[in-house]
Amino acid sequence: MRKNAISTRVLAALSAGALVSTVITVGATSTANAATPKAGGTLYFLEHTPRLDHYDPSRIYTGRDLAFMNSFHTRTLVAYNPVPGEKGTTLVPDLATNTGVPSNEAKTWKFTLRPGSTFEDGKAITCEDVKYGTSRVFATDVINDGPAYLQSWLDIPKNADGTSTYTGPYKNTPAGVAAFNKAVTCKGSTITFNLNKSIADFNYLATYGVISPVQKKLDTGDKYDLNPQATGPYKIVENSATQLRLVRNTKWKKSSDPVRTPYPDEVIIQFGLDEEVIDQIMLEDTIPNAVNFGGPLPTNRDKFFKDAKFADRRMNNSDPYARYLAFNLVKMPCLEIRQAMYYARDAKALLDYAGGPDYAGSYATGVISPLLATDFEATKVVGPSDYKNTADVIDATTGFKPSGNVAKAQAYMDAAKTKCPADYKKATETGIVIDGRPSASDNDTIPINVAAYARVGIKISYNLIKSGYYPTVMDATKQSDLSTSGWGADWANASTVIPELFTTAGGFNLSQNSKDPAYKAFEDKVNLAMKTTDRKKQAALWKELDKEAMKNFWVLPTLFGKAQEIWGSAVQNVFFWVPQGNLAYGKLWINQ
Amino acid sequence: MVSKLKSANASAAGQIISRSPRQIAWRRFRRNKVGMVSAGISIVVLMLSLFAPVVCKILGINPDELNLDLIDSSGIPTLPNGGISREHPLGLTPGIGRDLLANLLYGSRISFLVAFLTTGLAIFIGLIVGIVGGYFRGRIDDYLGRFTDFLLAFPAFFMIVALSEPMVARIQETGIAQGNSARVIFLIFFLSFFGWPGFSRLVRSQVLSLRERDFVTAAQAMGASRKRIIFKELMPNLWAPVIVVVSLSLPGYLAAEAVFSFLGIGIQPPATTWGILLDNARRFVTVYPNFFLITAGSLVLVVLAFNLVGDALRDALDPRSER
Amino acid sequence: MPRFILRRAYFATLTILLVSIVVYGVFSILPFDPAALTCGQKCTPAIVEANRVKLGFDKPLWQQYWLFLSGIFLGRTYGAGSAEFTCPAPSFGYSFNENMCVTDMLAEALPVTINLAIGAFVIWITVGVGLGLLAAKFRGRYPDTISSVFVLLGTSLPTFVTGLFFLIYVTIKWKIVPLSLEGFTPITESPVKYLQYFILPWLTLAILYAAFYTRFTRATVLETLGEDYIRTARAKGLSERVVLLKHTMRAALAPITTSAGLDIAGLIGGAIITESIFNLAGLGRMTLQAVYEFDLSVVVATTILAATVVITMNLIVDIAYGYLDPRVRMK
Amino acid sequence: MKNLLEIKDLKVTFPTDDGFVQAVDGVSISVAPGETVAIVGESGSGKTVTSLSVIGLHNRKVTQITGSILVKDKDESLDIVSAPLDKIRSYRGRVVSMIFQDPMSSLHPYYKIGSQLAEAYLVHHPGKKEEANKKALEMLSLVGIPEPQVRAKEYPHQFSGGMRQRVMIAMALMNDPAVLIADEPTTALDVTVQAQILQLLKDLQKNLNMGILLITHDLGVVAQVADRVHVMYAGRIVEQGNVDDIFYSPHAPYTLGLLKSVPRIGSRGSERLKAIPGQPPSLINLPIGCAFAPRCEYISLADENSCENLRPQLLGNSDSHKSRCHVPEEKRDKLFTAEIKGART
Repeated sequence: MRKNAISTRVLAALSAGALVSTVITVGATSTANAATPKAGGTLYFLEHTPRLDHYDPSRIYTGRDLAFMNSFHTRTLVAYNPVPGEKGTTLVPDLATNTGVPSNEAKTWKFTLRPGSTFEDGKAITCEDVKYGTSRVFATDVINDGPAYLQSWLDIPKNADGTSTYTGPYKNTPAGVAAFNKAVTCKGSTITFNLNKSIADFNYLATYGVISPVQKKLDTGDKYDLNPQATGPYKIVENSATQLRLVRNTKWKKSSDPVRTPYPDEVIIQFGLDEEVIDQIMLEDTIPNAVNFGGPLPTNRDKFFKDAKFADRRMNNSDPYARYLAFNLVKMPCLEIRQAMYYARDAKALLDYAGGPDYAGSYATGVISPLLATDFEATKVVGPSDYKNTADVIDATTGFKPSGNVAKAQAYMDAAKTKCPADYKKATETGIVIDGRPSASDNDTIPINVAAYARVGIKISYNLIKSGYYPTVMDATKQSDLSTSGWGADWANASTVIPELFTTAGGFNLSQNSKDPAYKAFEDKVNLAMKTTDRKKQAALWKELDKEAMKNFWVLPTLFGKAQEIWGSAVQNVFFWVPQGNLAYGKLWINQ
Repeated sequence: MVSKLKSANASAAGQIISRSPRQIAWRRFRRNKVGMVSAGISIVVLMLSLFAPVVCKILGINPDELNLDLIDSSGIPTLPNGGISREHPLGLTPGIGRDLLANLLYGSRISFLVAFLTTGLAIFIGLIVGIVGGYFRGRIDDYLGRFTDFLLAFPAFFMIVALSEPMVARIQETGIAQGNSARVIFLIFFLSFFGWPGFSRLVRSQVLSLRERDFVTAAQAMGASRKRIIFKELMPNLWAPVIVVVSLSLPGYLAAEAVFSFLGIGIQPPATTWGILLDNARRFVTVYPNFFLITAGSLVLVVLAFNLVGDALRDALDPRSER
Repeated sequence: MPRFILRRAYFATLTILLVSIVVYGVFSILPFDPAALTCGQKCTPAIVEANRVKLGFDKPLWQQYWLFLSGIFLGRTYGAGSAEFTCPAPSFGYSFNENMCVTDMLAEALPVTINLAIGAFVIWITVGVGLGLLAAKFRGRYPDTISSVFVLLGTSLPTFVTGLFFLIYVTIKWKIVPLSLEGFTPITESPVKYLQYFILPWLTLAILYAAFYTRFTRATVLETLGEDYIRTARAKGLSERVVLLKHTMRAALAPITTSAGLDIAGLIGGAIITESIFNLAGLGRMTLQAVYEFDLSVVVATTILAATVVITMNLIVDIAYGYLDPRVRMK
Repeated sequence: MKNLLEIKDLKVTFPTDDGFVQAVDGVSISVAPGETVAIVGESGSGKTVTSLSVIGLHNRKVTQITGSILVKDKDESLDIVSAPLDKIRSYRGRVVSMIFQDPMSSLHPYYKIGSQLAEAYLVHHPGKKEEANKKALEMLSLVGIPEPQVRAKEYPHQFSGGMRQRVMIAMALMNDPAVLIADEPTTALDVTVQAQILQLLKDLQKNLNMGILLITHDLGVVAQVADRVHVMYAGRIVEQGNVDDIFYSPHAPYTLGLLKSVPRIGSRGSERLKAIPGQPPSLINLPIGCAFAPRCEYISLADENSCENLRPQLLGNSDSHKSRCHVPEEKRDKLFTAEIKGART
């Protein structure tokens, strides 16, 4: 899954989250009513940001964008079943006729393509197209931002610096091409992926566009992002600064696609609207056939959720993200200070500010979200022992108190004073710097934190980074003492969480924990878990690792979040698509 | 009318009343009721801002105190009228419940600081360049004129928006200042950098016409030094136009600070400025219009007052523009 | 006259060139590494390096500038191998955030901004000059008072306040002007949609500028009314209407035109707030977005474009002034 | 009514920051056909205000004006003081024309000379465009502008100062007015050009039998063209008479002072010009007595304290020659005439 792109409003869902869980629909209302779906009409999505990050299937990585594009435009080898509830987490064949056949201890995966599927220009989709699509992500200078699993898993030799010897279809060496041709092979309509290790859940990656067909002769590299060839029921006819307009792809045939049921005639995302304006449109139902793509503003939540009028037009879900602040261990080596910072924090004030348990979620107990039901267990190291408990009392096991366990924090500070005086001095005199993104709603939390930490004599200040937040904080030299962050699983396995966040091989290690005394043992255990094919045993290991990371305070866990959805009165059949962590957009229809 | 005329005639018979231009201007200004009221408001606001800590102490309000218990889950103060009460004369800010009046007072300090320093710096550079160009003329004036024209060709607002992030980072990197100090420096520096050419044009044209006036010619004929001519003859005669421009550009810079904060490229929280408050207010405009009205109203009031003072000063100092 | 124009045009071109050098230079010495900023998830030094080559930042600064400049006339090729593509002349660069040639982005944004600027201009010049004239004619009486209230409010209300008010109340709450969701529609296609799209942004801008022009016109007209030749006109027995609308306006036309020209030019790049609030896909919004995302090529291109428009407008205004003022014309 | 213009007891008052200014106080002047009447005085003496009132161009909003200004147009006559503005307008440029001090700024810089002239005709003869253009060319050549066809298409800035004043005169005469008010018509011009313009005015007057009201501070000009002279000081006429009376036997100390302060060609090098001591008074708080008293050298000749306390009346032995002074006329006559002679020899 992906970093949490914090837009000015909710944490915009970044990433596909595959989350197997039953916890999801906390108070969610669904209008999965019995009425027969009607075709026709225009479905609007009202959005604040100026565009989606990417449209190129090889480059999409954020949950909402994936859910959207995969619902309408881009077909992948396998897909999540777009039905409500837990059933939605099951993989179903999409472009392939099966959900992948592993062999050789899951080091080899085979998919057979379904006949009759075409691109929007009518060309039949062949195995070579999928292979070509797969090759593109290796051209990291052109095709960036997508999930990087293929580069590390496909059986292609690596350079000394860890990059692949194959550099994609645009510019390459014969040796690299040969290696890629060996790793991905086509035989008739069957495509075979040869991996360098056992990946039991490789087929989950096949729900991503990184394994999807692209026609070589139509590949315009960077520019392909603007108008990629549709394989689903809709194609892009306009992609401008104000809207993305999708109309029916006449070459798409229902018979070749068991997953999608295209109801509206057109689908339009309207970009760049003021958030307040979007909410007002929703409140007034000005455009009944519109969905608020980003969710309501915090200020307007009560208007939607405390008014029975909106009962059929709202949804309040747990979102797939665990939010945390990553300690930069290079700059914050003193465990006691990190502990003090955890306990001194006024989590209650922050949660209340964010909307309280009703809207904002519950106190995090680790980095594995409860939505990852298989791998989740309250760590009982941090947070409440029962993760749903939001009462402001001291937890007997962990010592956590939502409004801050000042005494405990002070004790840690006192310990730090003697144990690591330099760090103590820094915390109390120079001040600790926290990386964050400037956003209207988050700005207000700064005074809350400043006040909370002052209770134990810790001084904090903020380094607000407007552009290029993640690239900046991922650069160890530019990262401050703490970095605000969030993470959700890429699919229903903590293998896309723990290794990503806490090992040097991971793509999102903001903790810089490789020098920590506890690191070596931790890494060994991660490697063991990765090899473990018994899902139950593996889950037990992930739970332990989550606990261990918390014990070491490599991060300061904050929230398991919630998200709200709002839509117009004519939008029907709205339900939460569990694995994508968003609505099943493709199932919406307009009641005209 | 007639009787008034008579009495005027009867009194002070035969005395020639002579007044210095300054006195005349002051008389004219004093008679402008709107100008006087505005000047009063401006001075009061400036004083309140300058002595914000004292004022807050007297009123018993604290800009940093959070009243999270008075805020509901949507961020709106739970008390009626946004919490306006004796403890909080203008109510609370939404979100975290800080005292609005205290925040307006403290926030105005940065806003005024930016506005005043920018105006001061821009005037300073404008005066130097304008006087040098207007007084020495010739090639120097040519070059300076070209340079001012060149700067005026830049889309200033655009450039400041575009340069904000990278330049602030640059300032921080050089270690001159960190955080908001760096942002304040950036704003003041760049606003005045793009602001002085306007002033310099005005000063230059004034100097050019003053130069030809008899008293300057006379001073030159008497062999007065350049320094003397510039400081004793030219400068005193520049103050009138300068004061007018200053009073009219101050509110402009005050509003500019708000605009940049509104766009998210100005001062950053937890500091408070009027721009930050307004940006905040914008988010709550439909649910908590009080906050928006009070904050926007304060900005409009101050800008209005400053503008009116500027207008009144111009009318008082420029006899041609009688009202 | 033609010599004068040529000379001015020559200097204008020179200034534009200089502006482009300065803008390019300023944005290129910044402490950010655009190559790193556009780097994806697994950001290795190799990828940063590849990005650098892709963006052209591996070359010395003067060479980058030269490539930029020559791109305007010759077009420019990006990428390598089979992913190579060309932004045809005039190329102002390529945005790797938007995956578009900057020229195409400009071509999309400019019509919106120009329509915004011109529509607002028509309103503000009509209202501003009209009110200014009224105020001058009825100086000290109630039309003057009303207009000065308008001037004060107009100049003191920030655009984001008026803009938000219009959007939230006029469109959404009161539904007076329907919300325009379809984006920019040329007037030739649908005048109604065109109006729906632009009317409130126009008003937002026009209120501010009309206030300035009311004040400006009033001052200019009053100043002109004090001129000797106006006395002459009256001495001829001309009616006040002719004196005001013919003799006075003719003289006030030159400064108003000058100022209007420069203000329109300023709007081409400066309507950032209005465009942001009303979600108009114009140049200002595009630039602000590019600033947020640090899309250097877009920022550089729009800044230079905005400067070019200002400089060109200056030139046009100078020439127009020559036609408006016979005293200048003859020189 | 024999006279073309009769100003009777004109009083003009307007407010300033410091109080009301009595700019003109009880002025009576008449102009007959073919006659040139001059008003002489320092700046601020009220002569320009008087002349502007005649054409109704004083600031109507703030000025209070009493008395009467009768202007004769063929059979009817109009009181400018009380007439409605529309009516006054129909007289402007047709019955009463005016030329101003500064020809540089008195012509509209943006319109062609020809059209500015034609406009003056068209105002009073609507629709007669061709006639207007013809008349414009005619008048241009009448005032001595060479190649009128060419010059009519030019702009004011292409003309020299003298030429512009000729244009102004031409414009003023477009409708053959009965009275021409010339407000310092030559002040802004070179001496040689000045002479030409004055000659032109004289010639035109002869041809058209106009009455001219000449406003000037320049006694030389007065001597050259005026038939009768009114000397103004502090808003009042202090002396009036034939040009000879004024120049050779001035009766008011102020007139004498003026005359003595004018340099003469041929005067001896050792002779010093005698400026009038002191400053003109502020018009806001005029002395109760003689306005000139503070500067007057001859107070001692008058009755004790009368100059300070009593306002002198405009009196004279003859109807044509009157003056305001408390010093008995006999005393003045001799003394002043002698002084004038002394100053001139």
